[in-house]
Amino acid sequence: MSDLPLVVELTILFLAAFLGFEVISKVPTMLHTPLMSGANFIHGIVIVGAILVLGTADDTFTKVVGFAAMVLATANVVGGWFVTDRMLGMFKRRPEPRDEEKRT
Amino acid sequence: MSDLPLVVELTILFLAAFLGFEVISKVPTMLHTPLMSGANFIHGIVIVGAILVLGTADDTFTKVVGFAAMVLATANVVGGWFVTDRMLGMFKRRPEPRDEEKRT
Amino acid sequence: MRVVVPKETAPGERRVALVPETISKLAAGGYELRVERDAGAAAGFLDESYAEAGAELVERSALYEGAQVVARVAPPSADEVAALASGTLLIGFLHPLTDPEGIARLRERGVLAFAMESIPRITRAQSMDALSSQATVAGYKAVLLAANSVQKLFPMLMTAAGTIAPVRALVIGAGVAGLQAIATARRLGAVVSAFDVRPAVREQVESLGASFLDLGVTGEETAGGYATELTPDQQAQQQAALEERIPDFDVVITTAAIPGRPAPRLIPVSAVERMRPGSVIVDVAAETGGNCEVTVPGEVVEHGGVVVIGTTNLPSLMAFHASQLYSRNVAALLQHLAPGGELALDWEDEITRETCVTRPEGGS
Amino acid sequence: MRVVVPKETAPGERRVALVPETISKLAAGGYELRVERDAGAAAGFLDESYAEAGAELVERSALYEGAQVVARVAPPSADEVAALASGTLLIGFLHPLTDPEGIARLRERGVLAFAMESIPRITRAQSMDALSSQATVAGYKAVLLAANSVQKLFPMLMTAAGTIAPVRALVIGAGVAGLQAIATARRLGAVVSAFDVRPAVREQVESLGASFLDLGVTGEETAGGYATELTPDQQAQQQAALEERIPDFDVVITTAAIPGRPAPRLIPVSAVERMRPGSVIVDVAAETGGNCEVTVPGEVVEHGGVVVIGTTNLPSLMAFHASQLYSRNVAALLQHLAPGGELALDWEDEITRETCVTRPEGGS
Amino acid sequence: MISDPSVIGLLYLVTIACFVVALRFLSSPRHARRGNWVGGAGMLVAIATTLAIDGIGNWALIVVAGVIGTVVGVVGARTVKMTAMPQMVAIFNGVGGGAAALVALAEWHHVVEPGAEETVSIVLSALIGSVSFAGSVVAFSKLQELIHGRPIVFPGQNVLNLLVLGGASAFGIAAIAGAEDEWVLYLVIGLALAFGVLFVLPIGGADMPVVISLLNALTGLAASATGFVLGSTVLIVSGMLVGAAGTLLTLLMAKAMNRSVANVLFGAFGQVQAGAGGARADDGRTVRATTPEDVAVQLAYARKVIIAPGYGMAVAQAQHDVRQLADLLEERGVEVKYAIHPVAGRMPGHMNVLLAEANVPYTQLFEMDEINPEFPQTDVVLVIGANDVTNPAARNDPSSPIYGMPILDVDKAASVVVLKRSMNPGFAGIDNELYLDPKTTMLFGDAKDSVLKLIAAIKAL
Amino acid sequence: MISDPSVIGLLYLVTIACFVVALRFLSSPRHARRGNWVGGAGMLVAIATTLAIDGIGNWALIVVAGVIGTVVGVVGARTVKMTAMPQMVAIFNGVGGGAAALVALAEWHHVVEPGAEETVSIVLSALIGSVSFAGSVVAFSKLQELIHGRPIVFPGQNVLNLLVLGGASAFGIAAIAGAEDEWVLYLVIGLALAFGVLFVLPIGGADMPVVISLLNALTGLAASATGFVLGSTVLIVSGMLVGAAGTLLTLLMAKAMNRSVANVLFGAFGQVQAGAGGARADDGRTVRATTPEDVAVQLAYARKVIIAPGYGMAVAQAQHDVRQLADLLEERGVEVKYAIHPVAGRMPGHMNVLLAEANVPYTQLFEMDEINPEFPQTDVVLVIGANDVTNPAARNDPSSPIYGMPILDVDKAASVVVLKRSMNPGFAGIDNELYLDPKTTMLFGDAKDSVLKLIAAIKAL
Ligand SMILES: NC(=O)c1ccc[n+]([C@@H]2O[C@H](COP(=O)([O-])OP(=O)(O)OC[C@H]3O[C@@H](n4cnc5c(N)ncnc54)[C@H](OP(=O)(O)O)[C@@H]3O)[C@@H](O)[C@H]2O)c1
Ligand SMILES: NC(=O)c1ccc[n+]([C@@H]2O[C@H](COP(=O)([O-])OP(=O)(O)OC[C@H]3O[C@@H](n4cnc5c(N)ncnc54)[C@H](OP(=O)(O)O)[C@@H]3O)[C@@H](O)[C@H]2O)c1
Ligand SMILES: NC(=O)c1ccc[n+]([C@@H]2O[C@H](COP(=O)([O-])OP(=O)(O)OC[C@H]3O[C@@H](n4cnc5c(N)ncnc54)[C@H](O)[C@@H]3O)[C@@H](O)[C@H]2O)c1
Ligand SMILES: NC(=O)c1ccc[n+]([C@@H]2O[C@H](COP(=O)([O-])OP(=O)(O)OC[C@H]3O[C@@H](n4cnc5c(N)ncnc54)[C@H](O)[C@@H]3O)[C@@H](O)[C@H]2O)c1
Repeated sequence: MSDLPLVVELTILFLAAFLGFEVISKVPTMLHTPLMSGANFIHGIVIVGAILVLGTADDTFTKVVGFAAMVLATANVVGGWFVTDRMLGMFKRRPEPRDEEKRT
Repeated sequence: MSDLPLVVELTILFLAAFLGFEVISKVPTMLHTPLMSGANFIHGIVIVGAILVLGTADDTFTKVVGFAAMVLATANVVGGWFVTDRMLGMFKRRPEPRDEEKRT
Repeated sequence: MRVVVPKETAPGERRVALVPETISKLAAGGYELRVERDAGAAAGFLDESYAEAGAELVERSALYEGAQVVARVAPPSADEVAALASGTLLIGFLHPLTDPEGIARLRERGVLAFAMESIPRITRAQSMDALSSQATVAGYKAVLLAANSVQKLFPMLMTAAGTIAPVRALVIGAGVAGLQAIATARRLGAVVSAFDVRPAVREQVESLGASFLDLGVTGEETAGGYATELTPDQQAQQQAALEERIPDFDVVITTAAIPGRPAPRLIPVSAVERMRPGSVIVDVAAETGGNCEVTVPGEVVEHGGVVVIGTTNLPSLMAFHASQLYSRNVAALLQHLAPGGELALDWEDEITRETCVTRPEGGS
Repeated sequence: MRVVVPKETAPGERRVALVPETISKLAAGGYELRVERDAGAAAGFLDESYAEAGAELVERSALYEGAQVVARVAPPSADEVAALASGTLLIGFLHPLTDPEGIARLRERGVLAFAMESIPRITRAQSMDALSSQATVAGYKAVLLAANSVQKLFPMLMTAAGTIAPVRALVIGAGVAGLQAIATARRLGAVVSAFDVRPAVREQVESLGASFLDLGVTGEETAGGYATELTPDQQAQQQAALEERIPDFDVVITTAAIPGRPAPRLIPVSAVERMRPGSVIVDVAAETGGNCEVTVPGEVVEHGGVVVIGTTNLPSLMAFHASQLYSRNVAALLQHLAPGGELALDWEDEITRETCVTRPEGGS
Repeated sequence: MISDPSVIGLLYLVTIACFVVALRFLSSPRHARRGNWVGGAGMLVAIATTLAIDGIGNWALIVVAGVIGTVVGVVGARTVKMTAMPQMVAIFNGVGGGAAALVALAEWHHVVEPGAEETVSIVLSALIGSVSFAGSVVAFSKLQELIHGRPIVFPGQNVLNLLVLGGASAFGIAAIAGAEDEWVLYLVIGLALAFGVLFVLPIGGADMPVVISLLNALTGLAASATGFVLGSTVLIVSGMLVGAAGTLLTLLMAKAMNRSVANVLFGAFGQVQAGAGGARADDGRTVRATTPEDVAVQLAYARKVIIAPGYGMAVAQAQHDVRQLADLLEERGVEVKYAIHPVAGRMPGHMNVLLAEANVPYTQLFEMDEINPEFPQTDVVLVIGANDVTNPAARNDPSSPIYGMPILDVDKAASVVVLKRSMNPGFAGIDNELYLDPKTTMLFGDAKDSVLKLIAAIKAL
Repeated sequence: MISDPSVIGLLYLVTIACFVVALRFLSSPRHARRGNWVGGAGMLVAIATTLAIDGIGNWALIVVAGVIGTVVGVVGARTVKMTAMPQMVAIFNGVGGGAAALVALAEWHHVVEPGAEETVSIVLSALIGSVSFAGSVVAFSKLQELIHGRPIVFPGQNVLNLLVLGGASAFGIAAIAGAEDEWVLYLVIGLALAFGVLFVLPIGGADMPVVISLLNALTGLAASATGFVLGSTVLIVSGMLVGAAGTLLTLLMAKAMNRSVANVLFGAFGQVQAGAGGARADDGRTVRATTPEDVAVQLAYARKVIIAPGYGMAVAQAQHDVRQLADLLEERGVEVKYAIHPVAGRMPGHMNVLLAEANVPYTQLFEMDEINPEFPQTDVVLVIGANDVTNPAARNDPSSPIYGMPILDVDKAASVVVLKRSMNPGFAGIDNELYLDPKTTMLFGDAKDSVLKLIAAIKAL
């Protein structure tokens, strides 16, 4: 099904790998778990694969497998997003302390 | 001459751009100039283009233009590398102070 | 419950057992307070302040009338004891280990006497620990006396007229007073070393930024945190080591003590003679005989150009703050023994039991 | 060139004009040195050290024989002046502005006299600036005297027996002595405020971590960095403001001075009376009459429970370091006037010209 | 219906851009939340685009599957307790891995004559996806206490695991080499599932986060491999982003626990060791160690911080650094006070001496009685080398030798961070139950070092 | 001869990897030099691969051109003085831009029926490459003082520049739209060259580094565009890496000068302003301001540092931070001493009081006479708020009011960094020629702030 030269895909893969490393290299410990959860959500992109499989399935086997894949992938996407969001709830910026408060 | 779908090239372009940003985002001021010089060397990669043009030139015009491009690109590559190297000469690691010295 | 505070009569005693601040707290807590006129004057507490705080100011003659509690600093004189009713609660420094006569007098009179120096050194009793509070003042004052007597400036100064080297100070005995002396000398800029026989002290000395002087002698620590006496061998070794090291120092402050025992002799005459003229020794242990052989308790003597300060009762020289701290110690003990103005002695209680030195024969 | 150092004879003067360390430098530099026996004893410098440093120790009687230079601390007595040969170079504190008689005596005798207090305050002369070096010692000592007299501890301490509030100290006149007093009081843990009439001082006070107390009076600064006298109006305003603020302080140290004039009266009796009993005033300006109306120069007096210390000549109480600094000042001046032991007076030179107070009529 | 591959590609490029930005934002405390939203937007674009591709059918199935997945996801994520978050991450990660494996399986079945690239990708996707799925399920079960949280070890574990993994790989190679029978891939999947289970079983509950992060990275790789199968750039890139970021994150997490990844994964082999979470009280309450970075975030985002110094600050001579930390926080608008217990240290006024030396203004120092009422309104208390003076036993436990001593009520604050070197007791020689309080975390190490690390971490925020 | 595109692609992927690593290394002081070597290796791989591609001919031309370019590059880079480095970067950048433009031109000529993608790429490459070439040449000439370094401004400059750029773009669009005549592209190139010249002319010498960095980024983009023309991933990626990195670097450089890029580029329009280099002495010597990051690198890589504090440290109450800075350096193995001038500050012993407060051990303090012989062996002297006590006029200038005062011989050290707020004089009210010494750089700002920044910068290294 692939229509790109493998080497191009590898180039892309390499760039993505390097970027993945660089982009999170300064994460504070406090964010480790939320970041993990966010990344977990992102690999839910496998849902694209699930849709492609299920959407083009013509035999029962593929339909069944595709259906299962679709259920799992959707759960990953939806659950992953909400879990991350809840975790990050605690990072709401605290209001700036008012001046009088600081002085007392 | 291009044989890749444009959108793939754009994907690659985008990844490279993001990577270019991320990869130098923590550079100290002291290294600004050497880094600029190093980057200058890297865009000497245009030499690949010059070789392709000159190496496949068949009319005089292309040969002349290609020759000029090749000269310029080579100067970029070679000069860029040596200038960077000289600049970085001052970053040689100083030898670890010997223990006796530290104590006196 | 009537609490009376006499003016101290011991010579040189400027402190007062309760200060107005504490008086007002007690007055609000069920006690009736009577203070002798001028009791706090020497420490900087005016009669007006006492009156404002809720005490009744009385003459000496009327003082002990109906007194249920007497709060003092120094032990009462024989006359005073005679004026106390049997069963009176007496709180003060009573020297239980070193003044058997005075204690006997109290016992005969049937006084219920509590000695501030016998407060056990347990966590819960820290607010009553007058030995600590007064030692704090003594340690601070010792450094001031030294700084005032030595011919040198404590801190290092680099000036247009050359550099002044910092004073090198040695503190021997790093208990409460010694630690405070270390801290104060360091504040003033001296280079401070300290020595103690208890092994735990090294870390404490270093926690104040001073260095520990190792004299090669290590003693024991009792459960109460006090040191035990050294063997004669160890003592000789310590003296010898000190004699060796002492010429390096401009100022020596000694606070070594063993509870109930005369102060250990640490600095022999020969050591004093090796010190540079103009140096100073402050012997905080002078009261119990002194850590230095040259010390004359209560006096400042010079020996070969070295000034040896044996002034006793250093806290009394800082009477304001010393009284303030002591007063809180006394009040804390009083509230422990008679909460809310009602005597409630619990002889099971460690503090009550250990602090009491005499009680009326058939008493509570 | 023979330089002689007499033992000081002024009452209470413990300092010595040259210390062994300086002697050995001078001896190596072309000078011949004679030191009176025991000249440094009171400051902690032994005769042996002088001998080792290369000085000849002589009796008083033989001292002035062939003396070309006399180095002193205090002005010479009349007898001593008589013993000097005409043309002798004399260096010392000579009080040129306040002791006309003494100066006249020197002039008559034909002495080539240089007054240490007249060293101009220019950059190049800083190593000779004895006023600064001695004021440094005085400022430090003033704080020690205060700390020793006040009934309180300087630092804040939070203890099991409650919290001791820090002493609040006020330094008036933040010249050399005042700044050193600020620094020392801060070291000991006091909360320090300071005041001076020269506007540049605010930043200097703050550079020591103290706060500037604004009394609303600002004076002028002369080219030499000294203050000028206030107008009577300003003086009244300052007194009133001080009276208002002074009850806040436990310790007051005053160093205000105008060169050649009696010390300005800053603290009226009424202000002293508003202070808390047990407070202390140290009047460093006592020598020129004192900044406080209660001050008795040379004495410690009590006024309504407030101790006012008018002790003069504070540097002499820290004679070791004070002498050391002074000695380097003297040596620097000597080397300026007679480099390598050869008199070479350059009357064009600002230091030579301004410091000289008398010279022989037909002299060099 | 879109059929132009350029348009599809461009839309997917938007998704990729969103994911990169999402990861970037997620690694900065200030933007983290926004990061999740950006990622969500990217995902929506990707899903919408894919659904719109020409030739997609089976709508009913897609919708039903989508609804089921959504319900599971929303309910799971919404109803779970905050403390159970890690297991939710584990399970959602697992289903992602499962999805990847299933897609691979479908393609295996579907593609008529797969080329080498496809086969390799399919095998990898199936293998990695299955390991991730099974491992995540075990991790979930452990954390959820469906099975025992303690490491499960047995003799020969090592050998068995190696055999299983070897088997899976061998069949995978066989498949690549041309064994086109369907059962070869089933064998790969089966063995991979087994390996996933075996691999996680011996790991203790405290180490689970590291393992989950590793499994997360694996799922990313599986997704990426699926991308190769389907020739989908968006899958390749997104999967690889997660693969790389997840790997780095795994390393960072292990480092934050002062362990190597190898130690986490294989530490239990051969020897049963105590959980890394620290000492455990008899009643099951545990001491929780923390890292300077975590404390830094707590402090920087606090409104009010109280510093309670003790003898340990003196021993470490950390006073100057403590003052600097306080200054730094104040600059950021945090209110900072010092709580001075009357007997902190080893002499009266010990803390005063040191803090004065460090030039802490007297006005910031508060006596115990003054400050005690303020603890309940305090976000974070930083206990620096103090022990006895914060021990609630003095209030609660009449049998304690320090019973009756007034203490600093640090345990009334919203959270407490204790800086000390170990679990050793202080002067009084008794344990401190404060350290077992769920609000308390311990930052172990010399106080000076720890404070310096805190300063650096706050500046890096 | 390689003909398999996969092999070529893989080799190019090696190049890309090398370049990414090179940039990463180049941005860390420790690895910078290695970075350049890695980049060089990547370049060699790319060149060798390209030469080996099936169908490459014209060997003689290639070799001759390569030799000429190499000689020019080596000679230029090797013979130039260290101080002339920036202009070398400019000129080598320019030739790269030129090469990109020429390649585009050749392709324009060469490709028979270019698609939209090709035309756009060709036009962009020619346009950007030409601007970069011409701009770089002007920058070079200014720095080399072939033309005047000062901003060259004239009325209507704005309008003219816009017109020229507009013209270039218009013809470019025409070319894309289908105007296939060769001269259209010549016009684009010609106008772009003109714009490059006009654009750089008004910018002053002090701002040149920022402009060169911008031109550098542009060349990267031109190379990337060339990659689209030739369908070469390695060109696309490498060019874009430089384009992005160069853009960020331009922003960072402008920020380090406390300017915005816009201000740098267009600041001169309308008004001739003073060079950013700072005050200028009558004899042409200038005061050079520096940044905390630069000083941090100097300090961190020094062997021996002497700190000379003065009244300014007292005013700023920076003593605690100074001690911390010294501690930090010592931890890194730098030898640190304090040089205390006898009259530094405003009272005898002023520095002692403060440094004692900050707990600096007495053994680190050295009197003037002790330390003066050590300055010649010192790498960096950090003068913190001291002025008069470091003024060489006291040695050299008999007319100076401070002539004859012994001073700290800080000017004998290898380099001097002065921390003060302004060029204002100190107590003595006189200028300090130390500040004009080429070895001296000034770090302006409150001493406490500056020291805190230094600490942060050293920790970030
Ligand atoms: N203030 C007085 O006058 C006085 C006098 C005598 C006795 N005491 C007693 O001393 C105690 C004072 O209480 P406190 O809370 O201040 O001290 P503490 O209870 O003795 O606790 C100090 C803690 O600091 C930690 N520590 C030691 N060195 C450290 C370092 N370098 N870095 C980090 N942590 C370090 C120790 O734990 P780790 O070993 O795990 O690091 C220890 O648990 C009270 O029990 C009091 O009664 C006070
Ligand atoms: N030590 C003594 O006993 C004594 C007594 C009286 C006079 N003096 C005289 O004082 C001078 C001392 O020399 P010095 O070198 O220590 O001081 P200085 O020559 O007075 O120079 C101090 C420098 O510090 C800078 N500065 C002030 N506040 C600052 C801040 N917050 N941050 C950064 N820099 C700050 C000032 O420049 P900016 O304004 O540009 O920041 C000033 O140039 C000598 O001339 C000496 O003769 C000394
Ligand atoms: N738990 C509490 O609440 C509490 C309260 C106050 C004090 N303490 C402990 O009690 C200890 C003793 O306090 P103190 O100051 O009242 O003791 P102290 O006055 O009895 O003795 C002073 C010091 O002298 C030392 N010393 C004795 N013989 C010596 C010798 N030969 N050479 C050198 N040093 C010698 C002792 O070790 C002690 O440190 C303190 O250090 C402290 O740890 C505990
Ligand atoms: N250039 C140099 O080398 C050098 C050397 C030493 C001192 N100085 C300068 O000389 C100044 C004066 O030094 P000093 O200590 O010898 O001065 P001083 O002893 O003459 O006076 C002490 C202080 O009292 C202050 N004062 C006068 N009248 C006052 C009043 N009514 N109220 C409050 N304060 C009053 C003065 O301003 C001065 O600061 C110093 O501050 C210093 O700046 C310069």
